[in-house]
Amino acid sequence: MSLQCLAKIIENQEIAKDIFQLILEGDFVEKIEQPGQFVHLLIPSQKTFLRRPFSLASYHQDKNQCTILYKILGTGTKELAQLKKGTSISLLGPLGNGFFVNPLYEKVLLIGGGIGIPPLYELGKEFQKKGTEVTFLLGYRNQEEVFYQEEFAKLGTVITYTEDGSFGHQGRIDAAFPTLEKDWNAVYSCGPTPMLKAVKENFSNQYPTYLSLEERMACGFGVCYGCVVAQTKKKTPLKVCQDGPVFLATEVEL
Amino acid sequence: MSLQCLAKIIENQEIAKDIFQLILEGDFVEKIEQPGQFVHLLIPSQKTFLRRPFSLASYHQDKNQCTILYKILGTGTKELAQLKKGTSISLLGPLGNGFFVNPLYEKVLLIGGGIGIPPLYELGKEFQKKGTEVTFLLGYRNQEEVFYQEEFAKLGTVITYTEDGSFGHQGRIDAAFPTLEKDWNAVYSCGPTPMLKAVKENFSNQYPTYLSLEERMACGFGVCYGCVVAQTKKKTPLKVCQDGPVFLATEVEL
Amino acid sequence: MNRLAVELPGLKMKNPIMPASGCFGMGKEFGELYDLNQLGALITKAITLEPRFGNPTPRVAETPQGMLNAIGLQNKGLDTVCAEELSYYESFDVPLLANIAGSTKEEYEIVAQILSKQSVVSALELNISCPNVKEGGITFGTDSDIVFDLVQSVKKVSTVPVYVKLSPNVTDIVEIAKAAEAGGADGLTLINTLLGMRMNLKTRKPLLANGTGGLSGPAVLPVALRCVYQVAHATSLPIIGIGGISTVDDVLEFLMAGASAVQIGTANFVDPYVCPIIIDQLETRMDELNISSLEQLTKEARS
Amino acid sequence: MNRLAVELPGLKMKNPIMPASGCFGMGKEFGELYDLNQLGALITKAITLEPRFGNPTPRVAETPQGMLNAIGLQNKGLDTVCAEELSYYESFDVPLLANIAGSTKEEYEIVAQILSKQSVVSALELNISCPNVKEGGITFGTDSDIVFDLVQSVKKVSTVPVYVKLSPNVTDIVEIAKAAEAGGADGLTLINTLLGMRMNLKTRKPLLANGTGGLSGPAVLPVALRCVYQVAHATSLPIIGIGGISTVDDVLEFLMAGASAVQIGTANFVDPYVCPIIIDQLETRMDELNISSLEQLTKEARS
Ligand SMILES: Cc1cc2nc3c(=O)[nH]c(=O)nc-3n(C[C@H](O)[C@H](O)[C@H](O)COP(=O)(O)OP(=O)(O)OC[C@H]3O[C@@H](n4cnc5c(N)ncnc54)[C@H](O)[C@@H]3O)c2cc1C
Ligand SMILES: Cc1cc2nc3c(=O)[nH]c(=O)nc-3n(C[C@H](O)[C@H](O)[C@H](O)COP(=O)(O)OP(=O)(O)OC[C@H]3O[C@@H](n4cnc5c(N)ncnc54)[C@H](O)[C@@H]3O)c2cc1C
Ligand SMILES: Cc1cc2nc3c(=O)[nH]c(=O)nc-3n(C[C@H](O)[C@H](O)[C@H](O)COP(=O)(O)O)c2cc1C
Ligand SMILES: Cc1cc2nc3c(=O)[nH]c(=O)nc-3n(C[C@H](O)[C@H](O)[C@H](O)COP(=O)(O)O)c2cc1C
Ligand code: FES
Ligand code: FES
Repeated sequence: MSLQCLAKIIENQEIAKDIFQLILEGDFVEKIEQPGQFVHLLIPSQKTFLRRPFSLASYHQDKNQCTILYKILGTGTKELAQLKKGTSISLLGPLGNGFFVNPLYEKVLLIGGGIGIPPLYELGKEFQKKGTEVTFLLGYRNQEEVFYQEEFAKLGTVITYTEDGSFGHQGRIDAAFPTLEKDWNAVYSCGPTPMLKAVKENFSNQYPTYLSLEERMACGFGVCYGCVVAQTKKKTPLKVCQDGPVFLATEVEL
Repeated sequence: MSLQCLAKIIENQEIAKDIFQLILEGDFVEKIEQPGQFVHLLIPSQKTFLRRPFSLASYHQDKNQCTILYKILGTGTKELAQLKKGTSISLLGPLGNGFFVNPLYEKVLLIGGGIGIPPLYELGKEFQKKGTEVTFLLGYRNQEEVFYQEEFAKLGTVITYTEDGSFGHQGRIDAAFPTLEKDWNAVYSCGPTPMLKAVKENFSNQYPTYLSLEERMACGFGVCYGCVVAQTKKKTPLKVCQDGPVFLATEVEL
Repeated sequence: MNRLAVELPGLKMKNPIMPASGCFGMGKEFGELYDLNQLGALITKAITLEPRFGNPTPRVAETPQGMLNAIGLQNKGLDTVCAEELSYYESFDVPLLANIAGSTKEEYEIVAQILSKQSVVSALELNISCPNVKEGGITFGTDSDIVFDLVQSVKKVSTVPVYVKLSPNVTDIVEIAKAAEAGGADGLTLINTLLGMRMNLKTRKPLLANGTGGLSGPAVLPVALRCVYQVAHATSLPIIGIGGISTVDDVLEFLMAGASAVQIGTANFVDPYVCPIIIDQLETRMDELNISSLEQLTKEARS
Repeated sequence: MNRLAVELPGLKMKNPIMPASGCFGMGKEFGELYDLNQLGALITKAITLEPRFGNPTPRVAETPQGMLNAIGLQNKGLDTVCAEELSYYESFDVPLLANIAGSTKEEYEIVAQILSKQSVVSALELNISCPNVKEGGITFGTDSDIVFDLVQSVKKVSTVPVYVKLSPNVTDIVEIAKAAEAGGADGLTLINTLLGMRMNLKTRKPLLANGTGGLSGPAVLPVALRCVYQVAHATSLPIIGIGGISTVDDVLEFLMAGASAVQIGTANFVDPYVCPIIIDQLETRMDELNISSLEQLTKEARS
């Protein structure tokens, strides 16, 4: 089966300020193996050239559909937001290695920041299916950018921070760390690099800690060597798109 | 009023093999002054960059609409043919100096070849309105590419040639020259350069002969100096987009 | 205070946007589309001593996000330009850069001397980088000794500031820039076009009658930015950045790379209103990016 | 007779299409997408004597119809490549070009000597044009004396044909090509990337961690075609054309400019199937354009 296909846009709607929910349909959905994998979209615009990577926020293999949540940040996402329902878009994927959902785990902590939050949704769903108790620690810039609160609430405990305090607790996510329980089987995180650094520092010597990294990508499938991250104590770098995007925190240098 | 606008596509349909009729609507139509003027279209595609020039085949100033007939020749015209009715396209124009419709003329000859034929349609209409007797000498490659025969027939006498003889007379247009009447007030022509050369040679020392020229264009309004043609006995070239595209045959060197 | 204003030798500009030589004709066509007083400065098409016909057609070709041109310096020649064309610019309260070219040093000198005496001319721009003429043009711009000598000679006869427009078709643009600086240039314009070609699939020959042509448009933007950055960090001359600009963000990238002002060329063919549109958008975009003033931005970039 | 077949020194290709070094990894990822036996030839990512980490990230950036990269020759080093990676290519019945780089002449010599002894290697491609490393790389490729000396030295120790991959970042590519020819090169690959830059509007610094990067993709196609055309008319070496190819028409333009075969790089990132797709389209397009054979097309172009 080809890694490349045309995916049909079922929905493409703003759900919070500059944050869109994109539902795509296609046979590629069958091939998704783990939450945390991503797809590489070719946005049909004169203003872009390379593909753009987006994590899967959720997928329904019975319906051949998956959901992506994206934020308008630059040219490509701005153009993506213009695409109408019913049109098709070239998709490469699913790509990368996602989160391993260990069925033995009883209690896990999922930490997400900003537009790093989406992949934690499917991860939470998968853990819920296994009967694992899930706590979400989510950080947003402000109330306007808050999304998916109700959806997360259905999956477990949700602790929310906003930088300006306009929703939930006020502060950055690491303010919550001292207040959390201490009996996690594992910690999972996705978000901006400073946040991932804080997560690594705080949790990785106590719990298996998994981080989903972001890097600027060209190919998305391991052939351009554009998206590397240094390995702890090893000389060869790892490729975020192919070896990751999810890594054990102790394995990579941020 | 701006020279640039969004024109709405009212129709974009194949009318002969690879030949499309494009109807555009917009306020620019008001500003059209003469048959033989052209518009410069920005085709919204990743595969093109510059605008593409197309002659006006007809216009209806009461309806704010004009018609362009184009042939698929390369990337841009292929992409243009994809555009759906209802969408809008960036248009620069009307541009250039077209054919002067002298109301004193009683009998004129209009010679067109291939995709140079379209501007002669409006020219014929304008002459008909003035009561001038019009004869069209039209050359096509073959029957498949023949278009607008009925429309032309309503305006005057039509003599048609195809290169392979599959429609009308067989041969190139110049085969007809010796057979034509000799009492024209003026001759008008648009088509491939070899044809224009033959027209110039045969008619320009007997009748005022007007030629509409084609050149590869960048700007379309006289600022890049890309589309020039040499002037007879003068050193400064003329710009096809701004001084033309219609010139007196004796004025330019082909 | 005008946050958009920038001042360069001879060019007191209310904003950093001016058109590029050869992409703006002699101004008139654009003057019919919008008020040229909105622009930071105006510019002429290249002026040579004698009238030039230019190259045979096809002179232009399309490329991915760019175009090739081989106009070949078509212009009416110094005398006719002075007699017939310069007066048009007098109706605008905007500085004028006169772009000049030649086949010999002497030709540059004569043209520079006469043009710098015209009251409407605020500064000269030496085009030593045209890739489309057999003599002079780019050959002047690729040898640092010739650049030094030419600039020095032109400076001697010019009574207005002299900008030197450099070619990117060189192994080391910094070396050429330093030669121009040593020769006394008051500023640098970079870049002119990259040397390129397209083939005609039907004839199997080069598409342009001239064979090669100059590549411009968004495609060349990263090369132009690199040249500006390298030169901004190796000389202290003010730089007019040019090459592929078509958006307000492109303009800001050039200033962040060290340019003091910019020129916009090919983008005018796609959207003739691109210059006033960008000028209009500048302040809002500066606010979004916390940029207080454009002169300040350049200063930071070069510090 | 196979109308698509082309034969170059050491490379008997069933069609003129091969991937470009650095845009195809070490082949495996593409081998999972399609049968690599369809290709005219295979190629390795640059191999250096010692393992290289490459540059810090960001290493890639987008540009209009192009991209910048500053990978910096990341690879596992000669020994590991020979021990672990070359065997993969043995399963294909297609010639292999090994792309090699180094910081010193001696490094190039050792790598060339050892790689040319590997039975799977059909020919070497000397990368003397990488703009993204501090030592060696492009500095080797911009001075004709160094090129001559390096090529001569590598030729002495190589037992397979040697292609020299040239940089377009030079004043006169013909001079460099002639130096490679004089040094004994069996063929030329042109072009490597153009030196470019993008700025990050938020940090106001260069976007790539390395500052500058190499520009590739459709944007550079006209520059690449011009280089191929110039060199094809000034040397008699076979040329592998590269730079911005993404369609079957692009391939034909390169052959019409004088190339004998082509490499496809950046286009693989947009469409990983681009090589087999183009191979598939070649014959139909040749018919439409009345091209009897590709070798004939190149021959005509260079006569
Ligand atoms: C594995 C992975 C998963 C991602 N998942 C999501 C997601 O679920 N939702 C979401 O909104 N965003 C996600 N991103 C980030 C998203 O790819 C960028 O926001 C997007 O590419 C920006 O494109 P742009 O054209 O709008 O921005 P521009 O700045 O105009 O893009 C220019 C170039 O920079 C690259 N780029 C810019 N910002 C980033 C970034 N933060 N990370 C990587 N490349 C960048 C673009 O891909 C493009 O090549 C993910 C990134 C990666 C690597
Ligand atoms: C004043 C004028 C009026 C025209 N009127 C018509 C018309 O009514 N109907 C019609 O079908 N065609 C007309 N043409 C020709 C039409 O502009 C070209 O066929 C069209 O630009 C080809 O674009 P493309 O992208 O399909 O071809 P490509 O070959 O892919 O185009 C590449 C480039 O070459 C230019 N180009 C290619 N062929 C020509 C050509 N013959 N003339 C000018 N530029 C060319 C294109 O504009 C473009 O810049 C006219 C041309 C001019 C100058
Ligand atoms: C059609 C055309 C004509 C040009 N003529 C001149 C000229 O006369 N003098 C000059 O210095 N540069 C000339 N140039 C180069 C431009 O001024 C500019 O340096 C180049 O196009 C890059 O900028 P851009 O990408 O914004 O077009 C010309 C460019 C084009 C496209
Ligand atoms: C990500 C990337 C990595 C590259 N690595 C190499 C390399 O290792 N060796 C080399 O000779 N060229 C390398 N190149 C240059 C390409 O082989 C090619 O010369 C250039 O990209 C132009 O071709 P294109 O436009 O088809 O990509 C690299 C290019 C890219 C984009
Ligand atoms: S994006 Fe190309 S290797 Fe990861
Ligand atoms: S197309 Fe620019 S002057 Fe005619």
